[in-house]
Amino acid sequence: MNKIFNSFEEAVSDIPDNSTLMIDGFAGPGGTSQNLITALRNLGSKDLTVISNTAGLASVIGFGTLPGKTPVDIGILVENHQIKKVIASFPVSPSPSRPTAFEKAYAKHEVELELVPQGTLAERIRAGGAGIPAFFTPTGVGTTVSEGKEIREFQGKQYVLETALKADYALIRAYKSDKLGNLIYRGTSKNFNSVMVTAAATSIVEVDKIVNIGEIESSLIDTPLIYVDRIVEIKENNER
Amino acid sequence: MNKIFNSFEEAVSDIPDNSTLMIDGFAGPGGTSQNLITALRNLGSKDLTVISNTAGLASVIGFGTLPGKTPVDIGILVENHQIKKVIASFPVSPSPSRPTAFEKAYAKHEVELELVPQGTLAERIRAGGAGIPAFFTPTGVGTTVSEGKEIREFQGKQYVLETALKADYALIRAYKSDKLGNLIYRGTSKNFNSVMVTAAATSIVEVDKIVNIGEIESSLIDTPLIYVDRIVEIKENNER
Amino acid sequence: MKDRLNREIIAMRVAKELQDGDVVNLGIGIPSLCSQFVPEGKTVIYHSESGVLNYGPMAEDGLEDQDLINASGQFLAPVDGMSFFSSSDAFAMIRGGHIDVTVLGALQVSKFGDLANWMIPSRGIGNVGGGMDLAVGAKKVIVAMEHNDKNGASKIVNECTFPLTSKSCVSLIVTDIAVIEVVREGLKLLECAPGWTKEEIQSETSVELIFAEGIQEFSL
Amino acid sequence: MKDRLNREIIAMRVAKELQDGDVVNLGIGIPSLCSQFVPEGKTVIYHSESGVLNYGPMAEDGLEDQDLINASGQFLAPVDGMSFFSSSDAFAMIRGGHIDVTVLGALQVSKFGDLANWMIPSRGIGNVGGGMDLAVGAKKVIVAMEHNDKNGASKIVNECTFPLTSKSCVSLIVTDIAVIEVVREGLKLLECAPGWTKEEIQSETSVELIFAEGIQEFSL
Repeated sequence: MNKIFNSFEEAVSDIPDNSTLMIDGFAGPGGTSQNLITALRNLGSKDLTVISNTAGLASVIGFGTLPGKTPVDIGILVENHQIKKVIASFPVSPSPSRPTAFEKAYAKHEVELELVPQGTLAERIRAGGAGIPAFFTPTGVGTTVSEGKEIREFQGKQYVLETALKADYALIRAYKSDKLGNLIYRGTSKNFNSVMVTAAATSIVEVDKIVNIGEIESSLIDTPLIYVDRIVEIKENNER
Repeated sequence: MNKIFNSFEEAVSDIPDNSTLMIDGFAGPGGTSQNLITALRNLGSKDLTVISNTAGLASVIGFGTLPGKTPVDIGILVENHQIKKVIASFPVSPSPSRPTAFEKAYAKHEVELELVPQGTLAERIRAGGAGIPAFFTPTGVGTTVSEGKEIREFQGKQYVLETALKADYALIRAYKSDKLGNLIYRGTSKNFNSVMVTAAATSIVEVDKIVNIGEIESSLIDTPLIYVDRIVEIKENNER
Repeated sequence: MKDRLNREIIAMRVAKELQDGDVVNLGIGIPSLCSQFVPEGKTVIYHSESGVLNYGPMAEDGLEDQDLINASGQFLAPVDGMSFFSSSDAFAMIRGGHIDVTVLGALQVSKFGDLANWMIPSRGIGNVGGGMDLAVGAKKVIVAMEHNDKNGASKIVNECTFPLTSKSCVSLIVTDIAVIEVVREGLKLLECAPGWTKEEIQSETSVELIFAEGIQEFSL
Repeated sequence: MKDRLNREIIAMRVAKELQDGDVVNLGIGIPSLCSQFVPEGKTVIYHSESGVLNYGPMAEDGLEDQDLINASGQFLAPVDGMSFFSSSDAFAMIRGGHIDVTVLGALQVSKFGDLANWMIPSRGIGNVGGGMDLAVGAKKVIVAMEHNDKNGASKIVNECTFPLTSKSCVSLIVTDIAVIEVVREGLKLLECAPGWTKEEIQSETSVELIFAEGIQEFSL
């Protein structure tokens, strides 16, 4: 039952080629599991499918990045040719003059893209964790993202059928974990992390601090322990 | 923008006949808006449809009731002939010798029942609040609760299509509210309250205490203020 | 008539099935007793559809809190590391496959593992509650029940005549006289209560049982 | 060439549409400027799909917190009464109809109120982000944009040629020369920028406009 790992490398060491991963942080470094991503880059697993809001933005345009900081995001996995496909809502740079690593690889047909509206992406992941295989949503009806999908009318309005997303692994960033794996997030870094953690067969979480059971009050717990498989504490000095 | 009402009577005073209401508390008095239910009984609105986990259980079998207490639940609305239909998962008493008011009315064909599995009920209400008109769920396939509904296979398993539930009003019980309507619940009294509050056109909330803005820390807020329309403080002495 | 095991012994036998680290949801009745009998050294995480995870013992008299109940309406004691959540999240856990084992009572179990546990047809109305979600969502469904109803009829049947909770969901049936596994070929008798022979159990059971090799006495 | 209003004035005009108590989501670009211009006495509640509600000003230099950002990646100051939530909850709010107004940028708006704002076809790839959800989910969609693109072409078109964000979703278009309402019959010119006549605005617009009675100068 011990979930605590001593290193990021050890925590990701069994991720095989062809895995599907959920990795997020909305777009900025705040909620991004930067250390686990680096460990996965060092491990080198190939042909990964990554489900993520962006395809690596902060490392290029500094989205949500504190002055003077250089963030790590899934861009390093693209650069290292580990990614086969990205499922994302925001895959390219808003600034065409500063393209993301993903965009450049996409232009060379080295990576595939499934473009999903952000709310549909979040809901598909939630559905994956909640045992809902498919749901209807109004988002994307009449646009390219609903092409080839079932459209149905409910009470005079049209909706598109979208299916659940699940992953083999989720690489999650939380603020604190107790030794059982109960998590809290900090501010807007909850974002996709608290949804993805529910939808992966194995959830690996990096946290600022691992604390004793009871040090996170019950009413504060954001993610109950059943969703967490592996926890690694970030040893480096942390400014929070 | 003032959401604070001085009395329960005033807070429910515009609920017309034929309204659909969400009222819950799982089954016990902890999370049940007992004062708002009493005010609605005094108001006397008729032909109500009530969406609730039970059809009034605590008042008959003392479910979740502290020793010496007499809880109020939607049983008093049934007894007062205000309810036309109940949508619930647990409508009858587990003890046939102590039937609920609803059960007796049902036997006399005075009320209708739509029986829904508890998880499907919670998910239908969440869907109502989240703009999802329908979703597939595995629960109830091959049973009477899926009769007449669309069944579809996803990856070799069968699922039934269920539709969203919405209400005109929700009568909610929370622990504290700030003056803007940011809510926290206490322990297991979160249950259906925190879902129903999202799915009603007008959500009316009774709380132990209304506090100043900032007295509920941001990280503690369970229900953001946009879901809350009316707040009433319970003046009576409260043992918590 | 032969002695039958009491409810506590049935619960004790079920508890033996729970593994270290399992996330477990216990139904009302005999199932709710299982938590008392989990062996030392095994940590079991309890989930309740009232919206609580990792709860421990019941509250002591005088310390009951109406905001801290399980799905049977019993008062729980506050313990470190427990967490609370909404009903939609509670059932996302169940339906999403995050519960390892559920132990449920039953009115009937069929030879296919079909479960009927929510309505006696003569009453004409019943409580589905969270049973249908648990039966389809938990990775393993164990039924804990008396082998026969109060009229002596077998609750293990070829085909359920009561309204179904879920089809083909039950893995193991623990009764007051037998432990029976649901396998592809049908129902396999694994263990007999002390003093009972497999033939005697068969005579109380309306489904033709498969006799496992080396049928044992109840192991606790 | 005639003077056009700057981005701040466009934002100021949009801000006038916001009502006391409105829950508002502001898109990237001109829309994000609106919050500076909400009149005194009106309380507007801001929502961001980064998972925050009821935020206030940006963080001061040196007080930035990477766990407190809006959907543009800007740092927010902590304020009392703000709350945080997951992306699925953020979009449940949007899709569920709990956002009163969204202000979005646009590449094209059609006479039917169709919106195209996520991809320039020549780039071959684009960001849908949360725009499609906002366009279908918010009760009112206001577009804030320049009237013409950098080549002078009208961004108000009979039929969008760029990939759509959502059909028939826009209620009001505020540009650097005009305020135009989307009505059943088409696009109705309500206000002209100072110094512009309705005919001059028509000449910059590829859709035939309906001239409202009593067209006014921009009211701020």
